[in-house]
Amino acid sequence: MPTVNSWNASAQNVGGSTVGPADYTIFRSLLDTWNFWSLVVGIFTFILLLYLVIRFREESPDDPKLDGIKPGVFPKERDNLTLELTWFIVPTILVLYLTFIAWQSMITVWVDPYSEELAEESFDITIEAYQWGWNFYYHDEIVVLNETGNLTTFVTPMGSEIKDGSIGIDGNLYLPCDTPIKAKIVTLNDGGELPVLHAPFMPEWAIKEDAVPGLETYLAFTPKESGTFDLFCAEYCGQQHSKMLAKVHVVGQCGTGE
Amino acid sequence: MSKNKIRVFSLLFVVFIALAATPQITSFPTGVGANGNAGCTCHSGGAGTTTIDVVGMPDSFTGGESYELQISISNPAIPGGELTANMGGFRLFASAGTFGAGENFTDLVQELEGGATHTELGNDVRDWVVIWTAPDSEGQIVDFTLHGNAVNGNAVGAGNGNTGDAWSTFEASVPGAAALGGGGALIEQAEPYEVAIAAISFGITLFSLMLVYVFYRNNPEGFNLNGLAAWLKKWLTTTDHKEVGTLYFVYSFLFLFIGMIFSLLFRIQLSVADNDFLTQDQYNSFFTLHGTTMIFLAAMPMIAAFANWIIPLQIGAKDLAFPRINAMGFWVLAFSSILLYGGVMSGEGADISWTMYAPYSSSGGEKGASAGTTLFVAGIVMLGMSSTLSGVNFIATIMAMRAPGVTWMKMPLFTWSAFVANAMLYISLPALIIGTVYLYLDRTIGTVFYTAASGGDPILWAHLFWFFGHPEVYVVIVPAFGIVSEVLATSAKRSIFGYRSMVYALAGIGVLGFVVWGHHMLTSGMDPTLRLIMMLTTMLVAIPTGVKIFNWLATLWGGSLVFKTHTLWSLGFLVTFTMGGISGMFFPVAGLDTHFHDTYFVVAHFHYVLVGGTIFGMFSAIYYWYPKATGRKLDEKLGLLHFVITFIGMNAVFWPMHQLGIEGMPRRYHTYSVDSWTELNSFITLSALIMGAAQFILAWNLIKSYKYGEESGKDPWGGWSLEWTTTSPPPTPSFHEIPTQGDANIDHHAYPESSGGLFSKMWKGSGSK
Amino acid sequence: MSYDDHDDHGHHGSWAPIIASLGTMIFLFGFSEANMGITAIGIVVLVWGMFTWWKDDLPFDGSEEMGELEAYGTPFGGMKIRKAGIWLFLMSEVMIFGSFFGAYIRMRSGWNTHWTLRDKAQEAIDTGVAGEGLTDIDSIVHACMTDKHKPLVADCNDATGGLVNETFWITDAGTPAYHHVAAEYITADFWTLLPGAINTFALILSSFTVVLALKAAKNADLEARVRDKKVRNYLAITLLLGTIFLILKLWEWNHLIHDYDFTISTLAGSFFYVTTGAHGIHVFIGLIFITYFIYKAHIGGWDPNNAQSIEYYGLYWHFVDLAWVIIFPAFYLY
Amino acid sequence: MGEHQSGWQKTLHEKTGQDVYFWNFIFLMVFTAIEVGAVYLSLTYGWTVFALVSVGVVKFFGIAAFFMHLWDDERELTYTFAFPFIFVIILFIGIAFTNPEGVIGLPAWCSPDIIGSYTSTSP
Repeated sequence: MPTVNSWNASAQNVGGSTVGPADYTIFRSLLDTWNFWSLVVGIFTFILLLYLVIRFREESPDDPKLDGIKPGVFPKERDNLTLELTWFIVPTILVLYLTFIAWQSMITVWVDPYSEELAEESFDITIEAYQWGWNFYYHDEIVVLNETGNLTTFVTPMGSEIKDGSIGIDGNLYLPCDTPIKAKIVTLNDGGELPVLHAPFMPEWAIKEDAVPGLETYLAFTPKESGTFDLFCAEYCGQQHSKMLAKVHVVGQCGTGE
Repeated sequence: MSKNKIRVFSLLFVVFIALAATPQITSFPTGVGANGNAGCTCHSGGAGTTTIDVVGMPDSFTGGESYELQISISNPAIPGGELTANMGGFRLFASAGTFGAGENFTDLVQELEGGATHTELGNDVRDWVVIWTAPDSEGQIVDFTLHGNAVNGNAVGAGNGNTGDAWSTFEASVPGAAALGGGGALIEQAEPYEVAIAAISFGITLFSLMLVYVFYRNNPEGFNLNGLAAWLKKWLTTTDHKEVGTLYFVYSFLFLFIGMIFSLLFRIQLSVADNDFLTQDQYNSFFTLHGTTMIFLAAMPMIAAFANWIIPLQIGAKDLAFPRINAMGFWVLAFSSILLYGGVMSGEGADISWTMYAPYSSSGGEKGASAGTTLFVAGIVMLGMSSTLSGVNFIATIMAMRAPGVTWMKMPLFTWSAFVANAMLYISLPALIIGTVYLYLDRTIGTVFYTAASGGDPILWAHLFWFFGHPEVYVVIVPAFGIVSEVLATSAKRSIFGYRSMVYALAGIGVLGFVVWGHHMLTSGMDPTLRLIMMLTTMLVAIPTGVKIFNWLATLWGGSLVFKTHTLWSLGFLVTFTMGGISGMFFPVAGLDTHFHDTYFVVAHFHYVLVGGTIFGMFSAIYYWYPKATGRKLDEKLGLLHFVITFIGMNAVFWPMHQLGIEGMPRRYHTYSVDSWTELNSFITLSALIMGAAQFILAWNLIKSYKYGEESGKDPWGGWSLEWTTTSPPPTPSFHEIPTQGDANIDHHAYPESSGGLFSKMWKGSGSK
Repeated sequence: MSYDDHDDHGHHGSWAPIIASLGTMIFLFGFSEANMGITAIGIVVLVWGMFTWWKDDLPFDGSEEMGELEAYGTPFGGMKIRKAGIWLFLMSEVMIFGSFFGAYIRMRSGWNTHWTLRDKAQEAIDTGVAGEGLTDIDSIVHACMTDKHKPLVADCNDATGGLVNETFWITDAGTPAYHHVAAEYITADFWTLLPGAINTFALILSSFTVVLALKAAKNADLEARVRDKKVRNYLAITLLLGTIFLILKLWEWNHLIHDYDFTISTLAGSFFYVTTGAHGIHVFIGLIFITYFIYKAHIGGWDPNNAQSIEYYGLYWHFVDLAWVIIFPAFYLY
Repeated sequence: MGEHQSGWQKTLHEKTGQDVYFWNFIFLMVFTAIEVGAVYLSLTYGWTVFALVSVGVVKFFGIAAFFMHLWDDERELTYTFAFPFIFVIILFIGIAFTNPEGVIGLPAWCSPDIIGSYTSTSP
């Protein structure tokens, strides 16, 4: 009979280091592309600025006065249509290219929660947020190979099995490896709790979605490495917003997947 | 004179009553201990029906003494599980002292951070013995909080294991032997609230002393105090655009420093992991007030100050269109800060962050928003009124009072940027006013706009707020564009490159600013079709800004650039704002935004754009137009020192935040336990303190140069716009004879006068001259 | 198009702005602390500020020196700047009422209302599953609700053959799915509709009387004393109609709250009372301004060349009527 | 007020003895009566909405064009009055037509569930 330990030490001392999303997430590939283009644009602009500042600084106060600068008179207009068109067209092309990539990422990150093909092989959980803690409800079973090599249901260190209907209220979320996870996010409303915005945020897979009282929102991600990762609350929810922590344990054999 | 005196004293008396009636809510910030009491509260079910009795709690403790506390839980309605398992639980906290288990309770009780709790086995019984050893210093009061929980044993079976239980709380405070002896003087470390209130009242006393000093310096010989009343009356009743501009400037400069005090306080809090320099309440209200003060009480009034001062001079008008409405715009803003800060004095400052997201901001009670939030929201409504009043003024003035020769396409770019900024603010503000009125009524008379239980929708607030929010951030940056265009052109001694494309880019930003607000809410459960639209439009917004940056660079081509302080600030703007603009491009991408939303990457981006953009632009404007306003230049050496420290400090503070954002450190966290973040955060705090100190150089420079600055004639920097044709400081009303602006292009017949460009063609009305 | 030289037209400072702002602050301060005393002080100081403002304006004779500037250049060239100013102010009002409607439509499009109930009833009749003897929509609606519009969930389920089941009224998450909108009570009973209809007629009539007052003030060939009396009387009628509008509105609210229990703690109630309340406040502010105009007419202040102030006030008043033209069908009839 | 009145308003004035504002007033009164009548006849949903919207638009035009004499004044004032409606439309698209259940009931492109007829499909 698992004890209903009202306080779980491990959830509290978060410790360790978080180095941001895993390498296999779409976040990393996008970040590299965006970093590359930022460097290209940044370096081009700063070198141009440096050159102009050095090349065209004032030699002597009586440099030739161009453009008829006199107080009270609108100066001679300077423009060069081809130059202006180029630095309008070129950024537009770059932005359109980046928009195309961004559109791709949208389809992988935000999934239609009612699509059939996701429904069959996804591991369904419900994340319930309340003021300053998380409850996890499992709707599928985690199946792992135990030491004798046959498949059994996974048992948590505190002795509770993770199968359809089991509940985690001690700030620990257990997830299978290499299976797409579909998490429904709801806010606990049993009359007593004050329903405010929360947002489960798992930096390891670079995803978050707000828990909005009165609305069900969805998260979809696929862990590919086992281990223990952090779950933060990313939407300001009051006094202990910084204490609303949980640990995500990815269990089972990883790396067998594609 | 006597009638005026009565009026002035009655006004001050009313203000005094309003201040005295500031809410004396006496709930001091308790700041629950490190682990919070969420333990039993996750057991839902009726609270308070369980009775807890503790035997052996001493009346007063002597240092180092151990006391045996027998705790037992009973609840007639919940007899406990039939298998004598999962009967009860407890969680004991004490603000000092250490814990141990009673001699035959070693397997039932365990010591845990901040107190004690039951073990696995201890969960099956309902009474325990805990040994508490008192701390050595007896001069303090130790607060005990004990949560007792009668469990009905359904463990992981029916329901979710934590239903049907009942927990309640037992509190006691045991004074040390020396605590009560002789007046019980408690030695408490300085409460951060006292630090904040002391700093703010010090700022206000300093400000009033400076006020009297400036009055004294006007004419030291004829100085007498009842002259002060007349001089004060001039300022309280002024409607001249220059004096209202000065009021706006002094007001925003004061609040720039108050906002800075809050930021330094919570930077100290964030410098190390698991720090408790500030309690959670204080941290939450400090970051709320930092955000609101910096945007609404520092940046926007500074823009209004320069707009008030410079627009009439640049378009050749004697004064703004509606002088008294202009003065009312300032005074509504001035009084709104009393409401915004009303809660802080009583320890109940608003803690709902500057975005005031709905269900939390419309909630109250122990876990909800603090009591000062209602006053705070009332202050935001007043800010809305003030911006609407000044918005009408600026748009009417620019549209109707331009001198002959100052057509739409020959107006200085600062006036253009102020026009676009005020038009955007003016059109987007009603969405904020309506959202805030709904929130205000939710908190005062009990409407249910954002209450999910009665069908209300929290995302309605997010939509209404950000429909205003995004144009707002453009309102804050667009005037800085105008200032940089003016300063770079004058410093390079050339006209701005591509004046027309600059104006069209401004108009492009103005329009696009209204269709992109969704990128602030991409992960907040917004309608997915709308997320796609918002992502696409946000991508387009970078293009007009890119056009402007390249135009500024092209302006430097072929010029002879002088390196005055205002030029340095504008070049600094070019560097930091470009980096901010580039880091902004990371957010419209779904894959990146799901990670970056509400992390320190967002904080890094908007500080690069706000501090690197608006504050650098405003400082450039201060050094550029101070001579026109006072007739004396600011000290260049002090200016250089101020620029170098602030430029390096700004990058040192905000660049590491990008890395913290990538590592996933969430925003608005009172503290964090991830050790790898400590090193970056302490570096940020250190550089923030240095950068903060550097701002006093500017304050000193402003005061010193008013008397000892180098004389500046009408046109110290060689600018071309109309403000450089009047004397400095200009007469009141600003132009005795409305000037006519010449046009260097007519001599070269580049642009025939009549065409007047697309804009005026579009507006060719039947009656216009 | 020349500005004349002597330029003392700049206002020599006025106490009005600071007093009015102080009044606003004290009013909001009191309202936030639910302390009616301070709220009352706030309103007093605000009105004192307004009257100081108008005392500065009383000698206004429509001339250049007194501040009636003319716009120059595109787009308002030749027009009076104050007229352009009023139209710019109305832009902000359009956005305010636009936001009210934006929020209302967002919520309303998600609610079940008496229209969806009639739809379901029609569907039940079409598919023949309606309860026996219930052949038309009204009889089904009567079966579903008491005359105080309280839903009878079980009876309605039978009456519509299961089409209007439990989740039609309350969602499974416990939040209300069916929202009693004001129009449900108003269109169902003539006496509840009457005040709304009378109010609409009253506002249109008051718009007309303001136009008549303006025409009288501009009428040069009227003898001064006769003209002032005419202007004062027309404005007084507008004031009367505006007060009737507010009194009827408060009576109607009282009727809705007590007889139908349609309070602000329901979502539909919140939207109804806050939107119509905001419009009511705009009418109230208009009435305060018109007392100043009446006082000025009483002391013979109006003549053809400063009558345009009434025209600018008329623009504001017509806009308030325009807003009502949209609020009335959206909240009272739909 | 309407110094430069257009031609037909002068002829209306001579023929009927009353000026355009009087007729505009009568016009608005009649349409309000139509509006209230339409509801009181309890027509079907579609017809009631059509009646309310069309009468609303007509009265809006009546007040704005004649009582606020936009008809006679310079065109710029009409532009000024019309300008914020662009942003009201943007606000409507972004806020009004994306109702709260947007996330679950993925609305087919641009067919928000406004009419609330019995064919609503959200599960």
